[in-house]
Amino acid sequence: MNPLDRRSFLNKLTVGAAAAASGSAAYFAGPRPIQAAYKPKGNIPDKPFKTGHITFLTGPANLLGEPGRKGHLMAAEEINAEGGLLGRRKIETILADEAAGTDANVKELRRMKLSENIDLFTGIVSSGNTPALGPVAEELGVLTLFNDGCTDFLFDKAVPKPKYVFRVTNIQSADGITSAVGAAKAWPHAKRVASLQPDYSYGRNVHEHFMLAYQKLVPGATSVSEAWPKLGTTDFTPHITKLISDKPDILICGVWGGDYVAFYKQALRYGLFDKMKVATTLAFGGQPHAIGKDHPEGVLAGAHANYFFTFPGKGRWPINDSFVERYYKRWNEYPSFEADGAYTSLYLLKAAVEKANALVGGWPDDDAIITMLEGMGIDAPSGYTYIRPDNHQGYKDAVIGMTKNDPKYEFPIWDPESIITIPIRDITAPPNWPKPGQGHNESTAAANWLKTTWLT
Amino acid sequence: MDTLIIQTLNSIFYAAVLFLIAAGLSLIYGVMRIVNLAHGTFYALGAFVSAWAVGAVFGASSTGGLALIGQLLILPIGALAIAAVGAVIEPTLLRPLYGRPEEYILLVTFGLLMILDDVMKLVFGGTPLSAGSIMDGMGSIRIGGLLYPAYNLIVIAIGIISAVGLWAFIYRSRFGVILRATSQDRRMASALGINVGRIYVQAFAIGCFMAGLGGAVVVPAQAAVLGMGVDALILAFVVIVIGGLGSLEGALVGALIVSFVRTAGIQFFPEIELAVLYLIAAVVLLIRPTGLFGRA
Amino acid sequence: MSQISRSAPSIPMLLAIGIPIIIALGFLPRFIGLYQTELLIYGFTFAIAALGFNLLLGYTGLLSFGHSAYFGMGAYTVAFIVRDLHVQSMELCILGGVLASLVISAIFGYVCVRHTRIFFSILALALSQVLWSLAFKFFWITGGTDGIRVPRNRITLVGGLFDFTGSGAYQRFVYSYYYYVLVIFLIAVVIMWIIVHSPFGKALQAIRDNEVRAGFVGVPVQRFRWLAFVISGTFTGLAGALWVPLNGLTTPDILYWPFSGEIVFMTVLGGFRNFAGPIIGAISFNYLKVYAVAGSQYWQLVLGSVLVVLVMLMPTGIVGTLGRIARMLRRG
Amino acid sequence: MALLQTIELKRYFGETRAVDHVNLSIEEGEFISLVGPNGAGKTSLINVISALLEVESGQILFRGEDITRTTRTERVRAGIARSFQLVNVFDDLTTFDNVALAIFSREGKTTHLAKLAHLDHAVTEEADTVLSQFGLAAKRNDNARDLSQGERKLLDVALAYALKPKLLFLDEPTSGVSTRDKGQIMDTIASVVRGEGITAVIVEHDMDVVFKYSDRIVVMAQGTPDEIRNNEQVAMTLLGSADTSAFARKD
Repeated sequence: MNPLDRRSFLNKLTVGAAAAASGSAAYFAGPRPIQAAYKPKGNIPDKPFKTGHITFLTGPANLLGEPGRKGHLMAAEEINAEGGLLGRRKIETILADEAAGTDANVKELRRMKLSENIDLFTGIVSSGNTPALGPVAEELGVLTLFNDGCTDFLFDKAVPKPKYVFRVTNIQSADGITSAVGAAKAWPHAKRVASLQPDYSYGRNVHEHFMLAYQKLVPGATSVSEAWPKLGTTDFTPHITKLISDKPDILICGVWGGDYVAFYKQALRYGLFDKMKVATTLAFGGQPHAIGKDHPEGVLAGAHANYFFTFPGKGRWPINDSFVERYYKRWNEYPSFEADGAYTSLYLLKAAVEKANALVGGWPDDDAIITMLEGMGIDAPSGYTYIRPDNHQGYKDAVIGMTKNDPKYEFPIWDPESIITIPIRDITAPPNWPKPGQGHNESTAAANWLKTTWLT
Repeated sequence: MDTLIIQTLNSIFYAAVLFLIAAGLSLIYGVMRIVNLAHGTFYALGAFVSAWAVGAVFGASSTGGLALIGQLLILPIGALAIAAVGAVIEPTLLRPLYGRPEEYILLVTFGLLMILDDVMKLVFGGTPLSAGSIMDGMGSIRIGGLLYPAYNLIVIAIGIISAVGLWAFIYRSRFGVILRATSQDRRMASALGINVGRIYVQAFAIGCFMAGLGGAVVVPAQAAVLGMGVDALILAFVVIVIGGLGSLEGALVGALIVSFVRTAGIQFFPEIELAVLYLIAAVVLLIRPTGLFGRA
Repeated sequence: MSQISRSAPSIPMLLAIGIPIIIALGFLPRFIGLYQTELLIYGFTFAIAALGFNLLLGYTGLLSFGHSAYFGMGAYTVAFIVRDLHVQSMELCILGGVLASLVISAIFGYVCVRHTRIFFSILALALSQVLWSLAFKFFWITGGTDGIRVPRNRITLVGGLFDFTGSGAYQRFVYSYYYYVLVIFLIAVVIMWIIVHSPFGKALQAIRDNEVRAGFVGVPVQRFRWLAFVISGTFTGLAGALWVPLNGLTTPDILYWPFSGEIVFMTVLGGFRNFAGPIIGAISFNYLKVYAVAGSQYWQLVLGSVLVVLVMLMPTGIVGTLGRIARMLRRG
Repeated sequence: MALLQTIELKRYFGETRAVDHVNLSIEEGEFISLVGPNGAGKTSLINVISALLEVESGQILFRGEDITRTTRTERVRAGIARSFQLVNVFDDLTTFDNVALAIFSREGKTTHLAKLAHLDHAVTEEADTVLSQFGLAAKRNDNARDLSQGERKLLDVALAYALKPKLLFLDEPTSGVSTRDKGQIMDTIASVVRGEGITAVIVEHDMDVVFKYSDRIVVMAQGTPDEIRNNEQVAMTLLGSADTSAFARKD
């Protein structure tokens, strides 16, 4: 890892659509062809391949859960149209509602494995749930590709040595840091920071990692106001008034899903956006059309450091072009990062199964699939996604942009001129960085890495 | 100073909504000695019905003064719908249980809570519904250097009108006299020729109407989401425990206490904002078991 | 089993019924497999909670809508002991959980038993919500809504005789924990059975039937209610303690008031006017909920309808209704 | 020393003088009838002495000790028991358990929660004896709810009797029972109570009963009792004679 200092780090970051293409030349050197059909080796059973998918089917978090479900189903339909995995095993999906609560999700995962005998578990939006479900998946020995539920706690604390559990979308610390970098780049003099976070692990993580990174990027930045509404809050007005009264320069907001929609609409009527800059981690995390045209422009709109469907722009990354097109055709809406995550998860599995089959023939056992998944890279709609072998976490270059209205769409999109791509290696703890309890007591490995080495 | 005014308005807004819910709960308890665990769900249902009705009639994006007035007029449909639901539920599900220990009614309303939660999911889908166009249509007013949504003032007004109206209704109208007589002694009222069955169904429907009205007025400002009922019920409980079961004044004072404490909590001590509310309720019950305004 | 307080129980007859059931339960895991075994353990833990709860509802006539507090107290205490004190012995964990729930039910109960009827129910509910909001808000201590994980590999049973690390740990855990919980469950049943058939138990029933007269035969009504509350809370706390390692984590959900409602539901489902009702009810409820959640997105609709129908048409619950049918058949 | 003495005992309900500065003395071993028109305060007086109602002012001395501020349970422990005009038993307990509970309570055994009630043979036997004395042995295993009105009245008294009190108040033990059964019930009660040498105060309207069983008759009117032995006076009182001055306060 090459040591960075603050100034050169911020300067070398590429901004804008054109810059993005050249800056990420390593990944986008040329459009890669979609994989040619694979010819399986050996005898493949035609038993259906059962997947369990738990995501938010109801409630405010449904804005994230719904695209995940659709991405998953679309990938399954596509794969099944070619005969299934290895041309023989059709993917079947059992759905359950994440809104039933953590305990119910734990029970349901057990039932899916022990009673329904699923081959793969996927889904999960909430950061509160992956640390609960990860250990259960490990003890059940069920191959698991979490789409999201991005908290660092999963692989830092809950499952420090994963075998069966993988996670595809970016890790939370990268998410918080990405917003910090985006904010520092856009508003280098915003020193008084307010924070509005959902009161659970995601919000706590966002607050901590954002502040750690932001204080390094904007010397003298301090936290002047904190508000911790409960997840599922509908009335943000006292929080909004409090935030305004503390006169911050910038607000970092980790509120997401339906909660974010409620928040921004109420904030608008209280004039919050006129009083401070606003950086978010997940404003663009849900279904794109859930955000109305009334959303202010110039807000830093996070997409979990992952993906927004207008980037990479048309013609720059054919995989995305065709994904957006097919998704729109299938569901009559545009995909979100959850759609990309869930979709990519199944294609990751497909790639791993095929690679393992090429080596050993027949239907590969879980161990073989896991070996292939570790260290695997895939060209996803969102770009190149890499599964790091040491912690089974998916990594990809982080992206974020500013909101802007575009007459072509019924909702705001990222201003192409504002999009920042941050090489993931610059904002995440390197492999085998000590986890909490291994010589430090920070809440996450990333927090320790940020404090000790980042931009020093 | 501006902040103080806005936070005070926020609190009164919240108190107005809480009052509508709690007053309905308290009224039903006062007349029928029923604690309705589904009451919060009625509030949520009112919100969904109103949001749906506004959306269905005007579409998502209609603007203009006439549309705004139309939307405002449609809004109370949620309240009426819930009153109708209440008028059906009381005679069918609750009346058969009046002779039995009160646990049974509590349980039936708990079952009702679960059923209605899923009925909402089934009918309105899992995603939040909003009638935000009303809110947007009315804009914000300026208070000092700050903005405050004009619609919220309407909600505050509705809260005040409801409180006064309900008070006049119960203490000044003939029906109110009958209602109070029935609540004090059911058998005596019956002996005096009052049709207790009809009084009960009316009282229950009025209580439900209040809950539905709470949901209807809140939906332009916030949104109708699943699960809002359970949270609302527990806060309404806190309100009537503080104010006194069955007391209208109690519901009003309780709602104000709860919402001001909540706002203060968010502003000054966010960590224990929730616990403080329940502790206040517990302390009030310890010192004045029947609440601030309750009678034994 | 007979209705509460009919003729004196015949111990040989109970043994004649009980021993075959116990033997059958002992062999059951061989036939039903891992998953069903695990579900049954959940059923047993809930049964202990419902048994404790019913000492208040069925025997003392007090409907607590706040028993989630004691279940949660037991559960969270175990989680704290494992996480912060690094204790592995499940026996010590149980001891801690039971003591903590005893203390908290003694405090809450002292407040609650000054009231009866609906006031009692609501006060119990309000107090339970204090614990919920603390667990919910103090993220860095309680994990907020994430809860606290209690990894199985950090638990040992019977003074370290059984541990659960290495391969196949999960299977070993389920099968050993089944017998562990079964034994504790049986002990809890026997203890509760003795309590309700003791002079103290009779006094509680007298309070339930007629608190004024109970006072006039010299029963200290308030103090006995309090005692019943403490015993009830402690049983429920024991259930919470046993539930944690099974569930693998504890979250504020088990402190939130709808969970109290579920405990009431279980008890009424089985029938609260009988000793065995809550046991049958808890085990049935667990199956009902698991399969309703698995079978339908609208599982609440299913559960709610069952509850409403139950209250309207079968107020004596499963056991009471079966008893009535049996009596009708006998009569011809 | 009187077994029970009240000094200026007072309890009003608003304007109604239910118990109006009563000075009453009951000697050990007496069987007293308390008579008077409806609303004269007979039941209120019993309620105050047995701690169902709070004392407003005045004193109650029991065996010379001031028990005015003691609780219901403490008075029961001291030896004051009562039955009720409207049957007040444990409906969902068996007849046997009703009586057994009273005995357990008397013996201080209700705090035993690790012993099976039905295995305490001393109590079981005594309870069965009491049931036979009151003619309820056949209904031993029936729930109190399922007994006839007369049987329930007997059970109500049996509950109080089983406490083996020094002083027993019987509030209209035969009210609501057919005339035919009345005599039988009273015979049972009188023989059992007298047999044990229990001091008893009985509220009764039926003059035949009053004259047949009482050692002494106390007439109450408007919250004030007076003691009389003259049948005419009793009759006059009960017919509502205006001349209550005849029964002015004893002091």
